[in-house]
Amino acid sequence: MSMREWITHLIKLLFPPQVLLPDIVGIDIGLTVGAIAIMVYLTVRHRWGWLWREWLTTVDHKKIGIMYLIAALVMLFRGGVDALMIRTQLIGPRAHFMGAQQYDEVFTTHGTVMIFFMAMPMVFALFNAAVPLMIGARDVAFPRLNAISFWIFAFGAILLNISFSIGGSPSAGWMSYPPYSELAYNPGVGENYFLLSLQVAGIGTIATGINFLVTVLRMRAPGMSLSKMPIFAWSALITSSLVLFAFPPLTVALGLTMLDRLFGASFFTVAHQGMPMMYVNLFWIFGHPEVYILIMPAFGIFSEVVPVFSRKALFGYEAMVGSLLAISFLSYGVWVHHFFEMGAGPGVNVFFGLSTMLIAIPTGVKMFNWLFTMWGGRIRLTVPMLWQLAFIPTFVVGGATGVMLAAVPADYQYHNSYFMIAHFHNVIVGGTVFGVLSGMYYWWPKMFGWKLNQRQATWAFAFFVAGFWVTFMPQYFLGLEGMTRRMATYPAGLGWTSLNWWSTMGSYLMAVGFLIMVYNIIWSRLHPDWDTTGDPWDGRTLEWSLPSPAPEYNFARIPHVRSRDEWWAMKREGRTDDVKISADSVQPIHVPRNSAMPIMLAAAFFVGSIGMVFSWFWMAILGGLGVVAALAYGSFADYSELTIDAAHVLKTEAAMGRVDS
Amino acid sequence: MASGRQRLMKGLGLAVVGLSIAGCGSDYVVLHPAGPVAQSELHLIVLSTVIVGVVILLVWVLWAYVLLRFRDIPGNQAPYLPNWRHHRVLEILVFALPVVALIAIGIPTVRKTYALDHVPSHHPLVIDVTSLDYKWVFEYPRQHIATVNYFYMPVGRPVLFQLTANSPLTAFWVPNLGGMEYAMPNRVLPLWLEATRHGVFLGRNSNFNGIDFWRMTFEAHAVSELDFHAWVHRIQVTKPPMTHRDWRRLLHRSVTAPAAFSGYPANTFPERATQFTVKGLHYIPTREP
Amino acid sequence: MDGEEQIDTAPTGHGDEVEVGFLAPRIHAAPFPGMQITGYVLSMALTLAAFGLVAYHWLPLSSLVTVILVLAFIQAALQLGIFMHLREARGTAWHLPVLALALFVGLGIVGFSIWIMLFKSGVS
Amino acid sequence: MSTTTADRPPEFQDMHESIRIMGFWIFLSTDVGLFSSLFAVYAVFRSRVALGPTPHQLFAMGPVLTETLILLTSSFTCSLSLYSARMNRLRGAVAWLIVTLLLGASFVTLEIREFVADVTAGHGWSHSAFLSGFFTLVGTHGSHVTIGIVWAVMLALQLAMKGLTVTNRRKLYTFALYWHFLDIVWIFLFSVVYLSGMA
Repeated sequence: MSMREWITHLIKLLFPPQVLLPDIVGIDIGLTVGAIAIMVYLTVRHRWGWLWREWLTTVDHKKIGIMYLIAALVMLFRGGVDALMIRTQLIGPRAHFMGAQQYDEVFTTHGTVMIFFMAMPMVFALFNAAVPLMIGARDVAFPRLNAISFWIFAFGAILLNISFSIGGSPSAGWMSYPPYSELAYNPGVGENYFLLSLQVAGIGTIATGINFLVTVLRMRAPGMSLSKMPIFAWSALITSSLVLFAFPPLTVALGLTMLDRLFGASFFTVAHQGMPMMYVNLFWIFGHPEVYILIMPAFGIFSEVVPVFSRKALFGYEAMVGSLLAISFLSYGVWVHHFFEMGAGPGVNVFFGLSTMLIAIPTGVKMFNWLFTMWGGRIRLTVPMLWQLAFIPTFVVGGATGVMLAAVPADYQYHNSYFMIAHFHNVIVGGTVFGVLSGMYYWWPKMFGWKLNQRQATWAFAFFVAGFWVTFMPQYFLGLEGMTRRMATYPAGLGWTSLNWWSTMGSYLMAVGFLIMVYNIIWSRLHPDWDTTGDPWDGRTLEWSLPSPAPEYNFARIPHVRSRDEWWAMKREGRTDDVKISADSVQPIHVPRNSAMPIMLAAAFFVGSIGMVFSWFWMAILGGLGVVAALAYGSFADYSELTIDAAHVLKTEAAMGRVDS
Repeated sequence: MASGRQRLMKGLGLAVVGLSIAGCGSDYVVLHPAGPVAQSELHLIVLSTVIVGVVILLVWVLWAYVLLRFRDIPGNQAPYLPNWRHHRVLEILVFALPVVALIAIGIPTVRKTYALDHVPSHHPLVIDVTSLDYKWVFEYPRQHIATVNYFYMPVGRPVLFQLTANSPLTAFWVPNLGGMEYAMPNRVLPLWLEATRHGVFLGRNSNFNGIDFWRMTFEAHAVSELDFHAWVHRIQVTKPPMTHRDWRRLLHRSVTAPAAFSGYPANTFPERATQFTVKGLHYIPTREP
Repeated sequence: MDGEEQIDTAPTGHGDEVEVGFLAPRIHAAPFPGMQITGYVLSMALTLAAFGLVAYHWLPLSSLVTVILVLAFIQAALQLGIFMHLREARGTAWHLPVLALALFVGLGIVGFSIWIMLFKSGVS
Repeated sequence: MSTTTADRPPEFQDMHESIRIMGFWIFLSTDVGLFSSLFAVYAVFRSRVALGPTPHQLFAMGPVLTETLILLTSSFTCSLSLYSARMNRLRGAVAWLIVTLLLGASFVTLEIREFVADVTAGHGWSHSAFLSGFFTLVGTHGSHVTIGIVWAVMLALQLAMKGLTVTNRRKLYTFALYWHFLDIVWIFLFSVVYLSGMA
């Protein structure tokens, strides 16, 4: 028996076929026990009040960022377990680790969770953690709306995640193409969960988009013109503008499907001349900008990380900004490349194929500009930089295969095959995930005040990246062998066996990497390496001029920005005392008050959504009334701001040694 | 740890070698075209792979060079240019490089897309294809025979497939013969393919449509013109015609074995969108005889 | 307005920098709502004109839809300019480029969707 | 920072309130995306009438013209409300706001009556893709107007309770933006759906 067969055999022994019932019961028991354990802990330690005051009602962007990060990591775990289940199922031909129905549910939640509830919140976590500090602002433009966004997202995520234990999981794929997602083919509540959770989370996302667009445009410190803004702030601005116009078509596509399912409309049904392709069209009007919503922040992060760890100014700042703008503009006009096979005709296909290829130009410019930024620098192999260094050779493959997919007649052979699966995992994992992890390690000291152990983090990195290559590179070849996505299993004799086996092994390596990452976080929390300087990386932008973590008002004195990498310039020109305040000039600072309204509003959305999922319309109406009540309360309540008096500010700043004597 | 890493590297190396050897195997259906459509598509695949391969290689080499030369280690003699942020020629070059690559890929893309939109024959063999839940029905309107999950086509003669579905969206794909197209309810879409060599080619639905999606395959038999006519004749003589009862059985959600019929009811292939109705889980054409 | 002083020294100073070009804010103040009345009369006239065109078949069908759409866009511009004080802002009128983008994307969604859904595949 | 406060309309004098107005403009631009998508659906589905009525058979011009004129008038009264506020006339502002919301309510009432008549005539939205698209597009606008009415009621209450405060001026301004925006959407509905359908 070869090693490969032996491992496959072992997996089959460990996971006998059709273990559907025990695993759901197990998860339910786990959830219940976990929830009880947390509640007991909070009660014993008298932490309920602390949790409510410090976290659940907070409107502080830094804390909201941390909550987004925790949610994203939990969802990464969930989506990752789904991925492992998928890969285990495909380890060999006819390996019945689970039934086809459960397999369909698992790949549906894998896609949905990873895109909407892992990648998006991870991006928003970093926006919240870094953008206001970078642009020298006391908070985002609409702090309470920011909290509303978070809680609506969180309850949307909960809604999707309870589906598999209450009522049934969605199983129509993360795109949920009708008519398969319609009632006739897909009875039960699983699909309703999908529609409602994305709809609710989408509302939160649009609000975040508005918030950060206005924040970046209106809340910058004096002197920071657009051309002096850090690239990450630019990417936040552009990502937000993509969110604004990408999410409404999704809202419509999901909403119309919901009307079909719950109220008997005929948009995408087979009968009454419904037109399923219109859903596909609307979905990808959203879907394509969405992938740029995910990748732009990664581009922004790398544009911060590379100069810092190369000790060198960013090469071609104007070209970097211009290419971000060009990519976002082009991304609105390429969506048909997701369905060249619908017979829209050569004119449409050629137009959208060529517009897709055009995106490679600004993206190529960015790749080379990062390399030229490193050229003539002094590259430090810290963990954020390692992720960036892994990103470049990985992402260039993903981008290049993207160009190959845009060549229309070639796409007729790639579409829906594992070639395409490999491509988009190549860009989303190799681009977005590498990017947000780089950003997470980069801003971690700023968010928490302590650093993550570099040695452990490097091991996590090594396993994850090696696993990534072993997982996804074979999938390109599987596509050329004719294997299509979403196959619950496959027969022997098609030549797919060994590549699938390698791909599965790679996914296990990635899982090991993730476990080390979690261990790294817990270990580093127990053995904290405090960041006392506030500037652990010798940074360039304003957030590193603050102590770690930043005080709740961020800046005691708003800096007056003179150059592009202001903090770097301050350090070089010996102006670092500019960030200190003098005892006589301290002024009271107004910060927004905590509010219970956001979490209540989101809870009302949640109740209403449950009502819609199960067609309990009394409950849906109740939830709707709750939403109106929360909004009315928010409108009538007098939200005078909280004033932090000058003495307190002075004390806080003095404790951090930031007062000029 | 070191030995573990060595083993990992060895495994990786083996994987790469294995892949390149397997690359020549006939399992790579996309790389082994049996007809002009797949041939044309393969040509574009190879062309684009080579072009983007050059770009990938360039980036990899530059990346490795930068990484080796400009490390922050004591005694590094490489120049340190902390304020080097612009270089006109370089910036034009990195802009021009993708432009050239894209022109090289874009022009054949446009030409092939238009070329593949025309059947190179006035008298193609017409096959009406209906995808039902987990099975494919092929109807030959001129020969008036129908088959399930397999069909015969003559070598050297273009075949025009008219695709529709009386089920969720599916996609028709025979990798050896050429690219796929959706089969969707409420719409009939044309796709032409041609076989230039004999053989049995595996086709499948590539678009997820339910739990037995992965079993929704069919076989395309490419035979000589003579054999094709003999086959048609055999079906016409030996097989019973498809009854409405047979059709209704096909409409059930199920996987069925290949079958053939010497005729089929007139309204099973819906030419107009209004002919689709849905009643529960079963679909029936409105115009019952 | 108790916070007047704090607000002017507030940390959001950048937004106050008036930038040149079409993003510079414009403010109109008038002692009599003349603009509003003009806007109302014009919008009524445009609506009735469009209605008349359809009800009395004053134009051939081919150009009718175009004319109606042009009238609709004129009226939308009126609403924006007169009733919605489009160019009022504090500092740079950042909402203008966003609205322009919205218009661009909106027209793209409608126009492209119609084009795509024609199913012009030519094989036959 | 050179502009003096006197140059600005009252809604913009407070920095935070001016930021909120901008945020509301951005929100409206996302609504442009929402309605564009619905218009796209309607445009594509227009001819897909199945066995149901065509646009020509379905639409009655009289009530639609009345609805349009009512909504245009409400847009005018809404602008007068904002004008009064700027002239520091609290009573005028509240009175015109109430007129606006009454006109809005009569618009919604007429629309509901039209819908009810269609449905009782057997033209419910499940009969064709066209009908689904029509009811959803017009209904989405109608529900926006309904939300606007609820908002106007709350706003009138707040104006009556607290007068023309900095916050209330901004709220009135954003409400006016919302209301006029719905008017613009209706103009396109009227042209694209009704007038083109009748032609």
